[in-house]
Amino acid sequence: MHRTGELSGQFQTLEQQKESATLGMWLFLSTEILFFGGLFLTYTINRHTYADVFSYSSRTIKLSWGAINTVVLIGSSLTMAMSVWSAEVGKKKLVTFFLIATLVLGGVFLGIKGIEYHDKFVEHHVPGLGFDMYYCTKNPGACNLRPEDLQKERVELDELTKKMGGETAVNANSQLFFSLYFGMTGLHALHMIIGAGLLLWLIKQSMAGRFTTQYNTPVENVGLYWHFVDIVWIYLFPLLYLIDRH
Amino acid sequence: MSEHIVSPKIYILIFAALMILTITTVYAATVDLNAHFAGLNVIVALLIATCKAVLVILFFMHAYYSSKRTKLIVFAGFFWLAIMLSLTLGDYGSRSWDVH
Amino acid sequence: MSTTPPKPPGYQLPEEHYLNATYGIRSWLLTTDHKRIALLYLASVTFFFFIGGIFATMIRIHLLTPAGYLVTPETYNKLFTMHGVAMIFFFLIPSIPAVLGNFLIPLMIGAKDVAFPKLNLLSWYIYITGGCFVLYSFATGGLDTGWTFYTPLSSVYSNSAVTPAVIGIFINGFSSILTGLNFVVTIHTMRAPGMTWFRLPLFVWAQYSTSIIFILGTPVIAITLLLAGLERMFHLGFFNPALGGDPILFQHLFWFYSHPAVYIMILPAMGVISEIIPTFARKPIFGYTFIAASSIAIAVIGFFVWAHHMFLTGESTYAALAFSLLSYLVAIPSAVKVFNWTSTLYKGSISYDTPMLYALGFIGLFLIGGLTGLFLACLGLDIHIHDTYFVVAHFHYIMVGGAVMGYVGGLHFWWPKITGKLYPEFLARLAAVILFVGFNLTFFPQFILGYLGMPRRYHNYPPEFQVLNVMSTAGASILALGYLLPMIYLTWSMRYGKVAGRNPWPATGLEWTTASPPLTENFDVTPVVDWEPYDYKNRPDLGLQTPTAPTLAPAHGDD
Amino acid sequence: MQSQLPFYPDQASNFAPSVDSLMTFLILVSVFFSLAITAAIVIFFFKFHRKSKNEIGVPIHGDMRLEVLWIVVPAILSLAMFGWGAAVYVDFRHAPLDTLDIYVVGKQWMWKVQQPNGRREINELHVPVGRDVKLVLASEDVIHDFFVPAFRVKMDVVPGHYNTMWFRPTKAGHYEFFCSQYCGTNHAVMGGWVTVMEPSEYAAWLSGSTGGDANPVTTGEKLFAEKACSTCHLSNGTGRAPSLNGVYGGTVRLADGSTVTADEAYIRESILLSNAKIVAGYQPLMPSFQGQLTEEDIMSLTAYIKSLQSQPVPATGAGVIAPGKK
Ligand code: HEA
Ligand code: HEA
Ligand code: HEC
Ligand code: CUA
Ligand SMILES: [Cu+2]
Repeated sequence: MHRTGELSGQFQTLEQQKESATLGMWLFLSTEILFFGGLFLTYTINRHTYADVFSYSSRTIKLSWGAINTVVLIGSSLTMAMSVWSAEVGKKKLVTFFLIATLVLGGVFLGIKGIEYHDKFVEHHVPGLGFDMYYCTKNPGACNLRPEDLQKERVELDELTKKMGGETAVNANSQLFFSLYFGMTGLHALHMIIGAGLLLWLIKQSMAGRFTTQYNTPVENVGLYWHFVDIVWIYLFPLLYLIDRH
Repeated sequence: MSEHIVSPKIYILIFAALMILTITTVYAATVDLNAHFAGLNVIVALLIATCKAVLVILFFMHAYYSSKRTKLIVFAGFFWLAIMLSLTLGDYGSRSWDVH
Repeated sequence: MSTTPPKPPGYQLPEEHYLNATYGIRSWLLTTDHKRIALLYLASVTFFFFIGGIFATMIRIHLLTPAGYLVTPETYNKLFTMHGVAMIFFFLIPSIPAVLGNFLIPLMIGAKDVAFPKLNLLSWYIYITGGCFVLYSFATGGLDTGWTFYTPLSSVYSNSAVTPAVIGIFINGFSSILTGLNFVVTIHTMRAPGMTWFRLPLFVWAQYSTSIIFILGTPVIAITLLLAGLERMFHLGFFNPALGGDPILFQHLFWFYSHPAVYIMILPAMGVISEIIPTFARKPIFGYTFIAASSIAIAVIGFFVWAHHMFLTGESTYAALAFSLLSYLVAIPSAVKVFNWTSTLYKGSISYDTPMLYALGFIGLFLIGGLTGLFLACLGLDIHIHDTYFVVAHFHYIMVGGAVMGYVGGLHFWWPKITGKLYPEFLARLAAVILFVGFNLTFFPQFILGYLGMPRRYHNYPPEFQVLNVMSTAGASILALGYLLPMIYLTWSMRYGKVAGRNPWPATGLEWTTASPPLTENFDVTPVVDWEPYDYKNRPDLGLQTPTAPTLAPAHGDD
Repeated sequence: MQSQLPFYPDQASNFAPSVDSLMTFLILVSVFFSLAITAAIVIFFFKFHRKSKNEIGVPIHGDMRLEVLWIVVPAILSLAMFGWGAAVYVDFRHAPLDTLDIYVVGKQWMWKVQQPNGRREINELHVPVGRDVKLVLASEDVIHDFFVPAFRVKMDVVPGHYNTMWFRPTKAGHYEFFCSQYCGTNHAVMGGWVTVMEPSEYAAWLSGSTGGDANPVTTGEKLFAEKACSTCHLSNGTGRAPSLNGVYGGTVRLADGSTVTADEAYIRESILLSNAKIVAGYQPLMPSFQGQLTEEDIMSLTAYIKSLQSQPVPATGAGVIAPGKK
């Protein structure tokens, strides 16, 4: 296909330039796999060692938010893919529309994540900030838990405490879970924020009508990145939210 | 690189599949599969996640239509991850095995 | 036959070249020219080598007497830690890739620049930022964890400035990743017409393999040190057993990168040697495909052996067996290289030029370093020699005797290309010999010390080890002199050296067909390659005699 | 402390000769390759030295047969090194059953040693000649490493985890041991001396001053009652928990179908992380004792559980004297 756009000095042809950009993006994503990989390994081993505490801690996160966010994020992947398609077939208006849709969905995701973080903050489940798994059961008024949830938490927590031989052990090990939870979702959120920045940049160019059938590599590459971030979440969701819901 | 334009139909189909898989995984988590086979819950959850990831990579990211080189890079990324996970977990898993 | 018409060796500098194209500090700090970026790196890695070298000198002086007479134990621990960190992360890992690789890859494949010049400059800035954090850590309290940062010592017990150091290394990792990414893309997409994969210089193959490790290994150390840093800052417990974490997991993650990283350090040096030897033997390299393939093999298999650093941590016996066997497997491609280099000398036309001295010295020292790697990979022996001076000797033989010799040899080899000037040949040969002698005197006694049982990272030691330690210190002072010389005469030659001309050796690579120093755009016209690598016979443009001896038939099966 | 062979330290344990012969083998292989390659380089260097300024070499591109040769020969030698080394290592990692067990705790920057009868030492270790000795290693803070060059043995001492190492001293004498894993400021002075004694002397030494030093087994027994272990673990096996008699050293079948060897590390894990490995046929009822026991408590409990064998470990030096078999 014939391409247009600005040719940087080091390249001979636009095809070469596009090929390089795409190859570079894929290589970058392979780096990212290993970057998250270290966290996944740490998670796996600790989850195996502290299975009970991890599944209890996991149940204190709200499944509904996680599930909604999964839908939102996959939805944003769809709109991202659609904007790539729009660029490829030269529908300039649609490109902008889908890019904005993606950005909005990304924003919703981050917003929900914010709510979840806030809940955890209120419940004193944030490592390093007065971490205490027993905070809610001891200060029922302080957490916005439904009474039946609180009751359930009490029962489960008591059982766990007995099993673990004391509150210290429960706190130490669930702090590990939440360190990993915040580490993994935090790093993921950071990637989303960077992605949102890239989207803004694309939207600006797209509004200026820069993306055509011959020139759309930036949309494509940001798309690759965005889908990758989606994949990370696809694994985070079952690992962090779905450990032991039965 | 030959370019292949993936039609919106396929995207929507994939999206639908992803949604179904999401619902399945949430549902599967609420069923006690471990009773049948230790660890089955995790295995199912990860299998579903992997299906989803594969769909995203192949279609949303066009890997299915891309050059061998691109496929190789994707493969390499996951292969290296597999090296890291499997050899490390192999150490942990075989600690209590007896020698002789 | 070359496309550049044979010119009479023009022994004058070109009117305009990359060094004098523009002037001023901004033209350097904002440059996107890969050659200038290479020089930025040259200056910065030399700086870190200097820092690391000063620490090394203090270590050796301190160890002159059993009680240690220079510094307190705390300071001694900081010295070897900062020595290791500066040398590994900020000198040796970036040295050949970022200096010679940056300078040469585009020239060798006939490109105008790397694929992403701005990213290339960004890599350097990231490196500098990381370096600043580490220097800040050195200056404010130092670092006393060992370069391996084992937890929980580093994350809980150490009182030194661990956090900035960890952040610095974390940041620096992205410099490696971006450099590796840039190289892979450049090698894939920017080759000149006719430059097929099997016409690539072996240096490029080596850089390609190194880049694989950069891309797939570095992110793991980044995340690992990030976790250790978070653990320290927020009292989390990933690797701290007191909070339920697992220190062995840290070691797995650390070595998953850091073992492959040793191949980041040696592969590029091997690439340099593969260029120097055919040039100064004036014949094609023996077994091109085998050398190229062994680089890739080392890069890949190198990822399967990391836990040979952990044989005695309590890792499972089965894992130890597997990792030991795999470590032997990775030794074989290295052996293949050594044998091929040696065979290249057979029926060559060998000269004594300085780069060749370094190359031959490299083979000998790498051989000893590599063979002693086999001792360490041997499970039964490692029980005794793990964490003794035997290990210290092993890795200095490979890293100083191998990688640094390769780097210095490469600097000499391409110095005429980089600066357009020749260095004083006699002084250079003298320095090479001094380095070789000083090196062996410094590090050979450490093998014996290790076997006798002297543990590493000791600020004092039982008196019976003194003789060997004194020998080592004596060697180190000769070694320091050996490094001082090139620093002086190379700097001197930039101004006063004889003009080199395009191809002083002469060598066969594309980089030698352009002016010395090259133009900003590298080549006046895009070169077209129609010769095989290291082919002296069919290169009349080099002005050498055609062989009188009957040519042997090309090898069975090889290329 | 002077050795006969200049480059070999004293040989004072069963492992020393094996490690030294292994060393000799590797040195021979290395010397062979070093000499062969150096000789080739030197000969080629002079023989094929450039005769005239413009001379070029003979273009030889390679030789498949040679390539195969120098892949196969090193591969075979590698396998030999691996196999031999593996044999020594497996032997080292797998302690014989009937050992004299000594508990060693490392902490910044000292070693605390407890003999089977409870006698304590600091930075000293007394062992009898000819007896298989097993050290159970624990750390209170960072990673250390117990290294006795004359025995050619070392093992990391990792917090949160038991490692064991064993050896059989073969020569009476006084040998230095070191901490060989960097552990902070005074790493270099965290060492001491191993005294290898004739069995009778050792027995005398052991019984010499038991005054005040509680026997780990009796301490463990007391803890077993105090921590209410005994309420579940009844010795006749009728309780909610398995009887611990004879557990140590045997093979335990777990609920997920796998089996483990009940060594010190397993016992430790059962106490601290009781739910990680569930014994087949039992419910995961046992509470975790994480964070409630000191390293020394755990060691005493372990010692006590180990003593619940058909023949209890002698509390005095009496039964210790029997020269080790194997
Ligand atoms: C550039 C750096 C570099 C390189 C290339 C290597 C290469 C090798 N290393 Fe080394 N190593 C280090 C740097 C390096 N190492 C460092 C820094 C440490 C210490 C880290 C720390 O703890 O601080 C270390 C530690 C180390 C250990 C851990 C020791 C311990 O702590 O107990 C081991 C164990 O297996 C090991 C093995 C090897 C092996 C088998 C190779 C092989 O790749 C070598 C292959 C080469 C050859 C074998 C030579 C050529 C062979 C022939 C010509 C023919 C003969 C061949 C055969 C018979 C097979 N190394
Ligand atoms: C690339 C890596 C590299 C390089 C090049 C070196 C170079 C040297 N190293 Fe280093 N070393 C390591 C990597 C390296 N080292 C690592 C990773 C460790 C382990 C750290 C740890 O345990 O955590 C280590 C540990 C280490 C120890 C062990 C410390 C211990 O365990 O207690 C010793 C002891 O002798 C030592 C010595 C030397 C010496 C004498 C040199 C010499 O080659 C240096 C010579 C260079 C110079 C001297 C500078 C240049 C010279 C001049 C500019 C001339 C003017 C200067 C003077 C006159 C002073 N090193
Ligand atoms: C509430 C009951 C209970 C208490 C109290 C208890 N245990 Fe247990 N213990 C069990 C049960 C049930 C098992 C078997 C299931 C399992 O492996 O967790 C077990 C298993 C073990 C095992 C593994 C035994 C084997 O056959 O492999 C050891 C060792 C052990 N306990 C030691 C102790 C010690 C030491 C204490 C006290 C500090 C203790 N237990 C306190 C119930 C208990
Ligand atoms: Cu304890 Cu080193
Ligand atoms: Cu290694």
